[in-house]
Amino acid sequence: MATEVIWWIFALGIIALSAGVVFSRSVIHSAIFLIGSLAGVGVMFVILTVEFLALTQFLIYGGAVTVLVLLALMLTRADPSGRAEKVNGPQAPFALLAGIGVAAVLLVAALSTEWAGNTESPTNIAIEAISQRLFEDFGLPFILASVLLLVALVGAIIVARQEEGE
Amino acid sequence: MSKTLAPKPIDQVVKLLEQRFGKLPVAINQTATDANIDCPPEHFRAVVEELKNHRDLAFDFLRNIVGIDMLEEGLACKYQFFSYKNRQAVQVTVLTPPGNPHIPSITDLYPAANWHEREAAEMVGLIFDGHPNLKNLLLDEDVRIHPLLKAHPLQKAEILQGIEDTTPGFTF
Amino acid sequence: MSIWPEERVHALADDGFETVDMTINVGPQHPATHGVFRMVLTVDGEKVVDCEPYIGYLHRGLEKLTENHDYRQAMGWWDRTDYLAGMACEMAYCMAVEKLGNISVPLRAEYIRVMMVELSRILSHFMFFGAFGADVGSFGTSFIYGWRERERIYDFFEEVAGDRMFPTYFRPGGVQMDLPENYQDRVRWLLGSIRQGLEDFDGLLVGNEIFVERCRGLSPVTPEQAIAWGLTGPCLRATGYKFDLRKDEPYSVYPNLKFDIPTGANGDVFDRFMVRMAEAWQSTLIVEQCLDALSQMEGELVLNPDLPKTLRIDSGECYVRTEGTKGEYGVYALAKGGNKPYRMKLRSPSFCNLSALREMVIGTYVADAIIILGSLDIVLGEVDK
Amino acid sequence: MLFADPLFGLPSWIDAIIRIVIVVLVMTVFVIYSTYGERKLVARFQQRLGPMRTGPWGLWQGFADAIKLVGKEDIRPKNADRWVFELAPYATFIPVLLTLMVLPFAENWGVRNLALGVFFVFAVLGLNIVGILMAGLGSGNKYALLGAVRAAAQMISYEIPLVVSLLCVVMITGADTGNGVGTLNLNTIAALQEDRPYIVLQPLAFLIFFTAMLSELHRAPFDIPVAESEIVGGYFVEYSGIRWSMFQLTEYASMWGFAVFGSVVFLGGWAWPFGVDSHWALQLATTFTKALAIVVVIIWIRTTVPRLRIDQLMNFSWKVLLELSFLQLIVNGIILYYDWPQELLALTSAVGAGFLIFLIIRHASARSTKGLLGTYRTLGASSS
Repeated sequence: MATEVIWWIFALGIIALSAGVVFSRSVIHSAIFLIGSLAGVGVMFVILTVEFLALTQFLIYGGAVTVLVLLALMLTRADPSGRAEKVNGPQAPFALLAGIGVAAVLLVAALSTEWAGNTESPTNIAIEAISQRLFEDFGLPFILASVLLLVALVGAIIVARQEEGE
Repeated sequence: MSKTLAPKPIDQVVKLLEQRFGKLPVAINQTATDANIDCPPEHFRAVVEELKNHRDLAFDFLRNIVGIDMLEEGLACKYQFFSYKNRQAVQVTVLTPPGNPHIPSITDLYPAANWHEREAAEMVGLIFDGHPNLKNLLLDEDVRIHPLLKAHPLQKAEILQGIEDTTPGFTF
Repeated sequence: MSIWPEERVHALADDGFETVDMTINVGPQHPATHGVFRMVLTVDGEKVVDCEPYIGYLHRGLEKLTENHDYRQAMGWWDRTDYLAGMACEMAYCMAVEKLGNISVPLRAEYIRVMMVELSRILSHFMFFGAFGADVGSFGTSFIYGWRERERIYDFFEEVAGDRMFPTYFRPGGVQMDLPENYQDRVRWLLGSIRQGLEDFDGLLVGNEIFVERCRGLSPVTPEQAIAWGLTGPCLRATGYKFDLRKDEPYSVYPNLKFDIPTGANGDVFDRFMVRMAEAWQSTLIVEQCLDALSQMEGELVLNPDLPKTLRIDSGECYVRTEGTKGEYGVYALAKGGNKPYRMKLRSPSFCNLSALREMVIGTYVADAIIILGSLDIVLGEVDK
Repeated sequence: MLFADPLFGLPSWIDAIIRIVIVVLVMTVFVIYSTYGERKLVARFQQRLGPMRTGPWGLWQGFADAIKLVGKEDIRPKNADRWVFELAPYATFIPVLLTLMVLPFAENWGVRNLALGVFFVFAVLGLNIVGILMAGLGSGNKYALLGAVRAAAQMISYEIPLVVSLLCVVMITGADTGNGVGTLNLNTIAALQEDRPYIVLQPLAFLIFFTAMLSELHRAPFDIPVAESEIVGGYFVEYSGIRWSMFQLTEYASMWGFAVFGSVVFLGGWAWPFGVDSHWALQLATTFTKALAIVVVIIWIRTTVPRLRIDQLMNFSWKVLLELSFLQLIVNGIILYYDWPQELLALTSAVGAGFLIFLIIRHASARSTKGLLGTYRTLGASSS
């Protein structure tokens, strides 16, 4: 019961924060709302007792991605005072269309899938099991994905360096 | 580079200058410390270029610029030059006529002259033609007083000129 | 060598990104500006692309005040130019007045003067070491190290002249009064602690690889650039150019004293620091020789007794230059009769060194700009007159 | 999840709240006294006395400061972004508070004993940057903005060596637990060090951890985001009163948090040298002593070392620490895979640590800095 109440509180909170991302007039506020909403998703994972996923959510989305977003904002804006800036341009209707489309796809997918788990008594997956899966059962794809990311990283650096050199 | 040369006596410098500038309408004399060239503003550039570029003179270092209010004689400007190469010093005095305080700037020859000229300009009201940025340096940017003019009072309520509302400024 | 053009000297780094230049205002109230100095840095990320210095916040009208005061009265104002080494300024002022009025100075007074000036030089340099360490970021420890020796020298000054920072001890024609009784032991003890203090700085800062890494190779200046920009003193000598007015245009009793002129090699920030370290050490040697000389002439006069109550100088013009603590401290004096100078002008080394700041900081990092400013060792009392 | 027994048999969540309150209160007192202690210690390094007036030896100075700060006016700049500005101190403080929740101060003395303790600590610490960025962006001040950019760049860079150096230790726990599977549980990691702390096996990893920790804490010589002589305090330049003290609280709390964390992972925590069966008071004292030692070293470094420049800082992270930490990871992996003796681990890591120290010293001595003053110590030695 208590879990359910907390779940609902956080679910509504996430929706409110996501609305904040879309509707706030300042880019900075949007980014901060985004962090809040992603952290809320992390809390949802905690409620589902998948701590590893929750912590990964915090680390990757809360810590790294949004920080990069904020950093990029800081370096590229003319006005460092954080004043409101016009974010809605002529692309707004298309963005709305795309958003509705994505939401519809997700909804259809969510409703039509036969979910295997059980929210009444979620199973606690130990980190040992996850690592077993990741490094033994799916070891090769994992390494291939890592190599792909590394290549992308090095490529990005090379592209950036070349532009600087000229 | 690091050899220590003895400073040249003043009379030798005077002799040297007389050889170089004998033809120009300049007067060469000496002060208590240095040789001095009295030079009218229109020949000033030529004199300084000669001072900087001639091999025997080679005055590569501008020490100081002094702006002086000579009352009815006009505004004077004194330049102290020094030659690291030949270890000799010279002072160039330029006396501008009253009402026409224009002197050509030497910032292109001596970058060090920049701030000195700005200071002389704001303090006594000299105008250095060709200076890249003749704004006030020590005084407020919008103040148009020349405090080192003899006519400027020392102990009175000063009205800062050039500011729109003429409220009294600081009282000393 | 550009001559302060209005347009940008360095084109903005075109790295393909649409980044925005930001202007940062440093000062007049800022821990790094050592007083009330302001500079506006235009930065691209962390790189400085432009720098506009603003001075004059401490302008007290020194020259106007001097024109309106008696020769002896005005000396107090000159103390307050380089307020870290008041005696060195008094020396230049008194020499200018003596030159104008043809006043002779007793030999004992000359030795006392030189000793005091060299102690002032040590004072000023210790302040530089401490403040520079703080600029580089050593959290005040270097500051306190510098303060320890300064306090001891100041205590001695207080005993000699009655004041610490603005002693007004010199007079045209000598010094105000003789030294206190135990000055020989006192100063010799002082010299010992000064040398210990220099060793401490050598260990704390020069022995630290981060300090060296920050300062080496930063804003190297060639002798030609230094001369063109008007750099004098330790900043010039750091470039490797051996020029010191005490040796090259000797005045007072400096020809009788033996000392070396330390020079650097690259003219970078580290050399400026090291030149000052070595210079402070050489100053202790000069003070020692002065003490030896003074012990030979105990009881002699220290003030020219033939001077009238009011100094009146009919006419004369001179430009007296001394090796101040920061560079060439020059005094231009013009007398036209009466008991006041007609015009006196200070050629302050800090002012001229600071005018080269813009050329030095462009292209460096923000943190380096602070260090370069610190390495010029400016005193705002002297810059703003 | 492993839970220690709830206090007095209370429900789990009431027990958690009680523990949190205790940790927060104790931490506040610790922070107040560590500001006092830092001032005293720094004063001694600088041949001063430090605070002496408030109470005997100035012992109440910390409380006096705290009261003064609480009573100060809370200033918000006119062009600050109101909510961002006001929430930023809390956004920095909460992650640090969360890290304190998993630290074992003695056996099972902590708020929670998570199976993913190590991972939890650095996942949550990553969120710390958000608060700093909020402060920098919301203040409407360029110094603050510059400080925040520097902080973000620095913390992102140093997080990688930090994490990798911790992973080196986590790998070794796999050999110690017996079943070949390592553990991320801080309590277990401490208990595994009953015989020898992991610093013996991994001195290089500890060096890397310590350096990266200094950087994450913005302590000298990595205090670039708050550099007083350049950007006068960086991201918290516009804060005053209680909000400023929140930042101070965060700084010192995270310093203690990191110190306890480091002592648990590397110095044996509560288990070494008195064993896992020692009395809880002894265990607490052991942890405290080790953490205190780390804190004192941090302050010691702060008083003596100048600040690095931002590019030197980045170079050091990406070109030295990162390589060395990955090298350590690979070497550990090889040794553990072939089940070679643990002395080999200690040996290779010690060689690495020696190499790191050698790198730094050679860098300094190659430039012959000590020569110049020596030349001018006597008369005529340099006359040409």
